[in-house]
Amino acid sequence: MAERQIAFREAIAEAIKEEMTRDEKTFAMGEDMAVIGGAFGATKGLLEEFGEERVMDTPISETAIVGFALGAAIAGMRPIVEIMRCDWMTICMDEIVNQTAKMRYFTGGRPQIAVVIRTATEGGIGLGAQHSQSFEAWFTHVPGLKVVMPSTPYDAKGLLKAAIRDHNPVIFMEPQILYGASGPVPAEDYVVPLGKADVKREGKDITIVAWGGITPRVMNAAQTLADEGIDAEVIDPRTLRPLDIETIVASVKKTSKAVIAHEANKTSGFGAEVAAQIQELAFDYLDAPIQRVGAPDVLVPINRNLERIVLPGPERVIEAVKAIL
Amino acid sequence: MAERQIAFREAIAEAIKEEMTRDEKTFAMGEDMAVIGGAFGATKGLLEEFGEERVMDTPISETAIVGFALGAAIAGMRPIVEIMRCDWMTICMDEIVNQTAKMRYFTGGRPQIAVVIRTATEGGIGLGAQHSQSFEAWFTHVPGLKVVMPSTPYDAKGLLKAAIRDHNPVIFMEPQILYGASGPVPAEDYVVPLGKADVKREGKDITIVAWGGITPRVMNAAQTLADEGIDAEVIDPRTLRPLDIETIVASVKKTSKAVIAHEANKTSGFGAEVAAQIQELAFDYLDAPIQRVGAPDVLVPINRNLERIVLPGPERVIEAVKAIL
Amino acid sequence: MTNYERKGNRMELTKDTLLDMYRRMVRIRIFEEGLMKFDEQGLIPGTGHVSIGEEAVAVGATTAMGNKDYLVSTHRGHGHLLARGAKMPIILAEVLGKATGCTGGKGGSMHLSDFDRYILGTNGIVGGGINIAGGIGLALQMQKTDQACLCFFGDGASNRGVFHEALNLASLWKVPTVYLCCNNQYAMTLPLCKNCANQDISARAVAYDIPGYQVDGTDVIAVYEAVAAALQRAREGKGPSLVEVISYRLRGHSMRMDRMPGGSSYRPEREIEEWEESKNPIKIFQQKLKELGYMTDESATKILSECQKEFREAVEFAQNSPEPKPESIYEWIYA
Amino acid sequence: MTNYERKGNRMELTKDTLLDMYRRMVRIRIFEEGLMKFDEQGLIPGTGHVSIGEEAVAVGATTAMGNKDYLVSTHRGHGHLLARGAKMPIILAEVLGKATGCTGGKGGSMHLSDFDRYILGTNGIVGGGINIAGGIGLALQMQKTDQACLCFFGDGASNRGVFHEALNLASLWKVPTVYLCCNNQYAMTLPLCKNCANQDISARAVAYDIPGYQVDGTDVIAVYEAVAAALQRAREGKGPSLVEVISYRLRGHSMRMDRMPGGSSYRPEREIEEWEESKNPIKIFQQKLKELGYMTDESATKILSECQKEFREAVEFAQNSPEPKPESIYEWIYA
Ligand SMILES: Cc1ncc(C[n+]2csc(CCOP(=O)(O)OP(=O)(O)O)c2C)c(N)n1
Ligand SMILES: Cc1ncc(C[n+]2csc(CCOP(=O)(O)OP(=O)(O)O)c2C)c(N)n1
Ligand SMILES: [Mg+2]
Ligand SMILES: [Mg+2]
Repeated sequence: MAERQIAFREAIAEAIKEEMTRDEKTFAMGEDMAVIGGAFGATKGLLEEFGEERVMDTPISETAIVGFALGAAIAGMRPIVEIMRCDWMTICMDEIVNQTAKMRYFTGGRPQIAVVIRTATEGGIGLGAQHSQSFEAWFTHVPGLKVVMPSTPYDAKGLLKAAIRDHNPVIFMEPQILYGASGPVPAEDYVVPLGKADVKREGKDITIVAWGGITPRVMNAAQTLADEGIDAEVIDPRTLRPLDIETIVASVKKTSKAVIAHEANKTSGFGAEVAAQIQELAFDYLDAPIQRVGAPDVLVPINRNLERIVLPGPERVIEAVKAIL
Repeated sequence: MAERQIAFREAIAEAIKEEMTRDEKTFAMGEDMAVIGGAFGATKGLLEEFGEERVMDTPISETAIVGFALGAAIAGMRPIVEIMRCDWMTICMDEIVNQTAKMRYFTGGRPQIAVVIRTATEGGIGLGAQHSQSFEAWFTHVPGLKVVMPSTPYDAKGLLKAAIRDHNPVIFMEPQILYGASGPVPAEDYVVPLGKADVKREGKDITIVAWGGITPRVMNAAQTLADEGIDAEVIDPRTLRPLDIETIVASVKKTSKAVIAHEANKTSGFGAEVAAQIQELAFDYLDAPIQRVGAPDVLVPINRNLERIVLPGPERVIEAVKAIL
Repeated sequence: MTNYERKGNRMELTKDTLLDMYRRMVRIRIFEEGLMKFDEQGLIPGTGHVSIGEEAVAVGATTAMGNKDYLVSTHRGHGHLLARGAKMPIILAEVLGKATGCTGGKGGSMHLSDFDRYILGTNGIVGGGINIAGGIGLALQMQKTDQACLCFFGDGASNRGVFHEALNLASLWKVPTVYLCCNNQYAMTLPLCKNCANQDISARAVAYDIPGYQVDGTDVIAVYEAVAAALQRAREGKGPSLVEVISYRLRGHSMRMDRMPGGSSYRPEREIEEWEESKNPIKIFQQKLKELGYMTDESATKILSECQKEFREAVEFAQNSPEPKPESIYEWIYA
Repeated sequence: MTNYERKGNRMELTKDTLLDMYRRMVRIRIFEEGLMKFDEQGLIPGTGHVSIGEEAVAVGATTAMGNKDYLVSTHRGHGHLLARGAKMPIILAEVLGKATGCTGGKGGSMHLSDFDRYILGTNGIVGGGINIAGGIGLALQMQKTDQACLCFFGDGASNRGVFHEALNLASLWKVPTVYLCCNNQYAMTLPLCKNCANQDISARAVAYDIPGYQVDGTDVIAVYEAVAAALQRAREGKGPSLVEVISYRLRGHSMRMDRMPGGSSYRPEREIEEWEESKNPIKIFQQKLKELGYMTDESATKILSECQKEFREAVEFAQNSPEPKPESIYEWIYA
């Protein structure tokens, strides 16, 4: 029997639909996500299914979206909210970092702060420097948050369901470049637990850790490398906080070499944290310096050629691998 | 002749005063910084010196403080603004990251965006989880920004003067714990160039990289270690973006071991970036895994004992050093 | 622009209620005067913001609340919590950083709460509660309860963008949240005239198409009535209101600032004296109760000494409470 | 609440000026219709937001500006820039991502500027310019020039917190910035009634103690007059104003959304048709000019074909322009 194939955006919509059916304390709100189903079509059908009382378009008020979600969670609801793009998370960082992430602490551990903040992240579609950023590194710096970033429809659905069921605030980052990508997604209920990395490809020569939109490109790179006789193991942490460092370190102990690839700017990207942990925990196993692939420290241009130069592709990953093989 | 000693807060006030005298395009604004000279007394005397037209108290409108500064810079001014605490930078991240840091790019390189954003950072005075954070790692992730964090009155004055003269947006982070600390500061005009690390103590056995409020504590730790026969080199990068990695790497090549210490939460702190770069550039010289010292991934409690447990002190640095010696 | 309408069934304030209100005002005063003494001895970690002179706001407003209504406070919230019935020993323990405090001694004055009483609590971010209170209102609306939410904030907070975003959304969705602006005429050192372009904060209600009330904050009954009307409107599904209460803080911005040289130089001595003398809400209310024949000098003294006793007991509790355990730093970060 | 007062010395609009205004409206229309064709062919990287139907706002407002007044635009800004005199070839080259564009082909439609003309430009963050424009005003005030700043923003942007913070501060400090809200009744898919609790956006002026005007955005002269009055007030040192212009966008939110299935399902066809037919500002203005005897069918056609020619030349320039060089990615990050 052929596996069911659906697009990433459909996987998102399904996850929300299933969880909203499962628990009537959930509701969804955000800009333009009800009537037209979101700027990327990832919430299509929700309004029809659950009505205006549980699926709400909001004004352009990012602080209110997150702040109201937090308030609703305090009073017992389980909001799933959307900030249309990661770039605009800058607007509601206080609500996320100083309020939502800390509220359980400030109330002596009383309420569950079951808030999921979904956002489209990264670049690749020519929208330029205010519409192509990915701030996962920032969020991983914040105690109280969980940070999730899927790279396949399967993971997207399973992780989002887990995020919605989680009792903590979760930043759920959806690489915009992937919304149209299809992949196998079972029709049955399943969950991908938060905090578990996935070995996307087994290999013995080198470990490549990658997350977000670059992951499929890394899989291509691994294939190219395989054709040249280099057997790369590709690990997608999927959840960046908490990070499943055990799986990564186990792999590096096997391969003795590591490359980390993400699309965000390299400097102070989350790749730095992964590299720092690997060298700390597998120092004696490492044969070569850990390489990081990320966007150079520039802004993302709209010109498509330039954008392709800035956002790292498979060549950059292959280059990094070869630099230490 | 005894060197002149002044407090960190006085060094800040002097730097601003001198630069405002030097260039009439400069002006200062922020919450409570004019009439009473700032929540930490670091802008005392400015109002008296320059009057209400150049030293302005603002309402509690952090986005307006930064956004107005940016607009004023575009129209040719050189604002020095204050966000009272780093914790509240969360409120104006859009103005900083999406507007100020990118405006030169968006205008085809035309105006100088000579904006200095000063802020009190880190903890140590019992003010709790919304008044003790330090987000330098976030800012170092943002192309277009410079990030400065002095640890002595001398550096504070010299770096702030350099920051004010710089033609780019500078995030200037002042460790609140240090405002009262005194140190030698010449009366003559001087500047500490941005992007130059300072070797605060020479040594041959291990390199300790530290910045911000922990630096004096690291110097104490180095003294304790010296008493035990361990000769540590202490490097304060002072500017985190651009980072003077050359000085750090040269030291590590000499000592073969590195510890990085900062007060911010360890995970995804800027220590990760420094560690990732060191292992990349000095891999063959390293004898042991680079150790990072930072706050554990918890919130900063107000109880003073607990706060002391959370915020890393000299013992933690000594421990990290000994772990790899 | 003031738009104060006395709507709603004005609940009859019985003698007992009035006396209880008075007692609660005194309790807050005693508590905060006591705190300042602790601070002088260096026993308060960090800082705390006392509300001496603003007790009528806390008591008037909370008296109007229903049992299960939520309360969202500010950085200056001891009074809000105590007025609403939070236990003094627990609050004091927290402010002193003791394990028995409501936040295990980790939050202090700016992070107080009492979840059993639907008190979300204080917040170190000015304006931090304004959106949250809207969200609580939204939840209550969704849950189809008849609860409402009362949100305190200051004149300073009213110029944060969150005020605008929250009030617009709260009004659009008609959530049962009452916004109470405690306009004590200063935001830290900034006087109202340098703070709000339109110094009539209640006039901002126009922008959100909601009622705006302006009330004398030294008159506990006036505060009660305005908030009661607003809460009733909220419960009727008509949405939020903006209640502005004019008051004054008789002490400095914070205990920390009081310690700073020049920390109170931003306002005229005479202004403080004037308010202290003629607009002290406790004195005013005592006078009123005496006029009503509900209070004598003796009964006032009795209440005062009972409150003092309560405070002494709280002190005993807090001082005998253990320090938080080191491992408690890991608690409550994640569920 | 509308508070439209025709203050100021109404500048006499000569026949030449009126005809130039008309030409500028047509130029914008032609440019943006041309852009949509480019987009159909997949030649526009990312997206762009056309302002078809809103040309009277751009032209009326910019006509009121002085030579050295600053202009701060929005994501929907081609019209603002062209109306203000930015060179069409440069703008087109930028939107197409060519090296000759004003941002070297790196910014596109959402990051246009023309610094020589004091045009700060478009912005991808809704409301991103509102504070900036206040700061420009502040600088102008400090520099004691008689320049002013005109800031466009949308009905959607008016609910961002920055609107509140900026207008309060701008009013407090009386900076010479005019805030022009182009209320085209939708924010992406959100209709005004779900967007603004008080749908009269100009009424918000009360909150900041500044004048609020509400103007018909299909009437280019009305827009001109309101903005001229507001700019004059600004220049007189009396501070900012809030001008709300009621208009309508005849196309979808963005070229990108127009391509999405269901991307325009959020508003009734009939509504669009109605505006298209009876409220098309170019048609209305043409009619008016004919009534004044300033225009004939022939002269209208001539202007149209001149604008078309201008666009063709711009296309030629842009298409013959080189792609940006790879190393240009490093430019303009730091000074
Ligand atoms: C976002 C933010 N900005 C600044 C501060 C520092 N601060 C604490 S209280 C305060 C004044 C608040 O004024 P108001 O809202 O009027 O309350 P009041 O203190 O008068 O009760 C300021 C500026 C803060 N805590 N949060
Ligand atoms: C802060 C922010 N939130 C959301 C968006 C996505 N977005 C772009 S345009 C737009 C609608 C803007 O509406 P309005 O201000 O009325 O301008 P209009 O598009 O109608 O001209 C939205 C939601 C954005 N660019 N920035
Ligand atoms: Mg106040
Ligand atoms: Mg609009």
